[in-house]
Amino acid sequence: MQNSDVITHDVIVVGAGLAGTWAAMTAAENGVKDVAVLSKIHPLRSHSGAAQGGIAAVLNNVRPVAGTGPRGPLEQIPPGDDPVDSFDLHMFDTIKGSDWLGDQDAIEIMVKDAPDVVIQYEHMGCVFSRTKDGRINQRRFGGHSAPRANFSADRTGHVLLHTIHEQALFHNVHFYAEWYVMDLIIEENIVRGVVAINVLTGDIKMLRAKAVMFGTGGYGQAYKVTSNAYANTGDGVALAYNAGAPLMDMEFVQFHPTGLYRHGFLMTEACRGEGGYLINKLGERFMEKYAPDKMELAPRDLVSRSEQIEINEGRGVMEDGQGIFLDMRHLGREKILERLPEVRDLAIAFAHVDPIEEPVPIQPTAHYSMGGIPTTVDGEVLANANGDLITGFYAAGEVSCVSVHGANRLGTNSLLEASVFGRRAGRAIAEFIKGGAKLHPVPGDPAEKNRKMVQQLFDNDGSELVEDIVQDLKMTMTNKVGIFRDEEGLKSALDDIHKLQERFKNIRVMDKSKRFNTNLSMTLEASHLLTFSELIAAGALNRQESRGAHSRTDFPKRDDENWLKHTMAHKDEDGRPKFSYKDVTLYWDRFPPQERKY
Amino acid sequence: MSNNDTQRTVTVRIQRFNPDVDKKPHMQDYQVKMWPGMTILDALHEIKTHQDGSVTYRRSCRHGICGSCAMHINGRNTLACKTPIINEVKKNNTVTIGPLPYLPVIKDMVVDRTSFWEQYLRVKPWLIPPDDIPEREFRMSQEEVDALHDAEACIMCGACYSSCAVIGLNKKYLGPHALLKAFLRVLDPRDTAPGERLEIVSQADGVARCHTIFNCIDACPKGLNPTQAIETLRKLAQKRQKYEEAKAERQKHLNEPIPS
Amino acid sequence: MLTFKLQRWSAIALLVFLTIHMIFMHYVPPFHISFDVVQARLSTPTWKIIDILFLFSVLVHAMAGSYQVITDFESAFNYRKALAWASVIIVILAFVYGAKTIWAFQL
Amino acid sequence: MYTSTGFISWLLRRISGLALVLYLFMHLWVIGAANSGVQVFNDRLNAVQTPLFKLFEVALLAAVVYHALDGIRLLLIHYFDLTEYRKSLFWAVIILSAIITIVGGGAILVIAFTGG
Repeated sequence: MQNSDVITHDVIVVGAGLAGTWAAMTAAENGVKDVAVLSKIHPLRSHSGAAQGGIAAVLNNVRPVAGTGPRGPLEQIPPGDDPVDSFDLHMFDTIKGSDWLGDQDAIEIMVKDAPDVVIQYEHMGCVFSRTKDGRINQRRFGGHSAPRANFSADRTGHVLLHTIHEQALFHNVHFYAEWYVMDLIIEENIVRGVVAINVLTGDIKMLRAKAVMFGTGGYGQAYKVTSNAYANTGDGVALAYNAGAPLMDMEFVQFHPTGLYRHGFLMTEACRGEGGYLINKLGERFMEKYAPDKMELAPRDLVSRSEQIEINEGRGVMEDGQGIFLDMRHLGREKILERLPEVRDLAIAFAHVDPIEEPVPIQPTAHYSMGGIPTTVDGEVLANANGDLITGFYAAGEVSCVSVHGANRLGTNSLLEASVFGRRAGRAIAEFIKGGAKLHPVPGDPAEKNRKMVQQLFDNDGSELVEDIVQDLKMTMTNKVGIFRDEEGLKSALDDIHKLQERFKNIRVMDKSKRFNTNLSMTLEASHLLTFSELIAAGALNRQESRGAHSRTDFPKRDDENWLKHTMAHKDEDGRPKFSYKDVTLYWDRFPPQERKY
Repeated sequence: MSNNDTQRTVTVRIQRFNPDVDKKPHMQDYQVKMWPGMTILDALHEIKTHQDGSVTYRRSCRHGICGSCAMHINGRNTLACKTPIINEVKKNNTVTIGPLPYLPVIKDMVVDRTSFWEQYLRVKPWLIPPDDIPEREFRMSQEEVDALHDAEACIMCGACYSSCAVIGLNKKYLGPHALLKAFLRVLDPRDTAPGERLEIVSQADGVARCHTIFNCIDACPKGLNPTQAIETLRKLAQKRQKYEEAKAERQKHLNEPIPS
Repeated sequence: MLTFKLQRWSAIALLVFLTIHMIFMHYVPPFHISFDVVQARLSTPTWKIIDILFLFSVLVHAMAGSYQVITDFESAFNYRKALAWASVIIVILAFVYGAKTIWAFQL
Repeated sequence: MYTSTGFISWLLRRISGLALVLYLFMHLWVIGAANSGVQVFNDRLNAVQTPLFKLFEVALLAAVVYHALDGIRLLLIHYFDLTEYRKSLFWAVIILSAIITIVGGGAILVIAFTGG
């Protein structure tokens, strides 16, 4: 191995969204001098910035005006008055939202860390919307039984991301912007480093580190209609899986009820939190049928399913009947301009509809990946269902599965999870490094191996275009592994995916240049999509029940007896997934499983 | 707009340049079949994935919040993902796309933003809070928050920076994006270093170098107004001491409720 | 920022002085200007003060403006200290020359 | 190149400004003849008061008026936060400059050719 090809750091963080940047910043803050962050796009382009509605935390700044019901106006809580919200309530909402698949110890930690994290954001300069007396303002959100979404208009993720990035710069974290990680090196359950390509020059280098942390985000790009960025191709899960780490609960993919019709861009849940209605072709507020109590503010899986039923039964809107109307006109111009300005811009730019004057066409859109790399509550990656660890390997945020979201995530809990567990991972990494962590040797020459792999891709003069394979995969995933699933569809989906994996061997990379070759990175991303999509479909086929976002028409009931457990997928010697199962941590006395009704 | 009209084939004229092979940039035409609602970014994606994989540009979120895909479209800077192609092909059924002006080109539409980020770092974008950190949040009024709107909503896409004629001449100038960031911190009631920041922006390459050309306002895809922020900083820089005193006074009450 | 301030204040002064100058020199008879005409006007101290101030503000404005135009170029920007001193010297020299000229009309 | 009303106004401002700087030093030199005595002054001044120079004077007036009005525009924008009105203010400056130049320049020419 040539020495100039190797870069060494104490800590390497992959991904510069909230989780990764929090971990890097916290590690640096806690005395680790040499922290580097690799990101395939500039850190401020990370998809955390696209989150809109808010970040959940029990701050007790706001309460519903007495006697106005669950959708009435909110007011600030006067000093000295009793709080309306509590940790137990936040825990219960999250557990119920997760359909009891969330690990309750992790949920408790997240909920209790939440106020501290939000206050730390505020102290670091985050610009939150305010109550009359100057506290952080809060709004309602789906599945939450108290107003606890702390927000900054409808660009909460954006301001959080910029704030934490600034702090990381302040703490001298080193950023490698536009470095694409293409391999993770784990040997004997000890992490050794990563191989990355400097997109600008095309050079492939080995980066060694005592600790590697993944905060690479989700895998929503596997679906046709998605709110996710082009970048959200699940690189992190695929790399970890290929390197021998297990993946947990991959079959749980959240569909957001309000993606902009055809485009899939997110129309934040805050549209409904602020009081927006969902309307079908007949002009009915159809949520009356499905969640008479919470109506539009039921959890996302339930609302998405309800929309899909309306669409499937012919009550959808637009030419092809695939849409639903989101009606915000009654909120009034002033509230829309103050609270939902970005959403309004999106609707005008892409649907040519001004929400102040017309209802906005929307449809369910792939949104969040509940599954991912299994970790402890300190971000340490598990090696198996027994709880053994992979030394030096950490993960947090959407790429990980702690699991706090279980079978379905509640809105505003994602920014919270990324922040809380990113910070905890940062602290754990700092302790790990200060506790005398060593740089372990790298066997062989992984950089050279990857160079050869790239050269092979370039030399492979096949007939398949990457995009055609990706589009076919997206169709399969949307139609057969989407909101509703059944055995027949899932089997055929697995079949499709295997065929696509074969077709991928016959691809042709059009751009063979070294400099800024995004064609190459798109090809590698496509291979990642094919890797983890198989796990989603296979995991969904195995799980013979309906729970949260996983809805089997052939097994419509939740089955706690057989399926109150996490799916763990390992890569077998022959490259196929092998499944084992892990128990869910439950506080039986406090939050025993019950029927989930809204 | 008839269905036929939105589904016609249009010409996308792209400025191509790979410094490793090309001596100078050249234009290349591609034919793309439109679909209703297609954006410039969708058209580029179609070209890259089906016609010519070497066409290179940055992109990520697809809906105007990440700031990756700022480029020069039909003579103005904007985000490719937020621009419907139908609005741009009125002349000769053609849309012309190039990289952001005034910046070194890495490849096709990908520009080198090094100077952009250096200037961003120069204004020390992070908050410098008071020593006395309360247990709960600092108190700020909604009016104080609203005053920061433009600076806080900025996505750092660089459209303003590369539309600025001064930047075209002189990369030492801080530029609208960095000044907007400085404005955010100077105006933020929680920041304790307004004097230091005003000192930075008062240097020869700071607010005085702005010649009120307004290209930044015209270029901003988020509809923000960096010129106004620069004008405000100019005024504050001229009465720095008074402003510092006012801010210190305000900071005595950061832990108290905003009086109604 | 100093250049900026100088330019702004001299601009405001110029708006006043230049208007006066233009009206009196071009739109008030006699229209043909000769030594006598100028001397007649400059015999009052008010006019002398106005013209001296006018001269000063116009020089400051001109040199501050030129300095800005030149230092907008990055190559010149790196020599801005030298250019600033050059501007100051030009202002002083031109001012002395101009003031001497105004004085000459007393003879 | 990024053209806009702001860019045009900036370009015109710079060109007129530099022209005025040149004129200023020429002007100083002409008037400076007073240092060399009455006769020199009157000769030099007569030379620049021929009809040809009157035409230059109209151009000078245009430059001064545009430069001044554009400056007033910037002052207004600075002190009264009028960035939103930048385009209408630009056109106002152009139109007003044209009117003043035509009226004032016309007067100069009328005076010059009727002998005042």
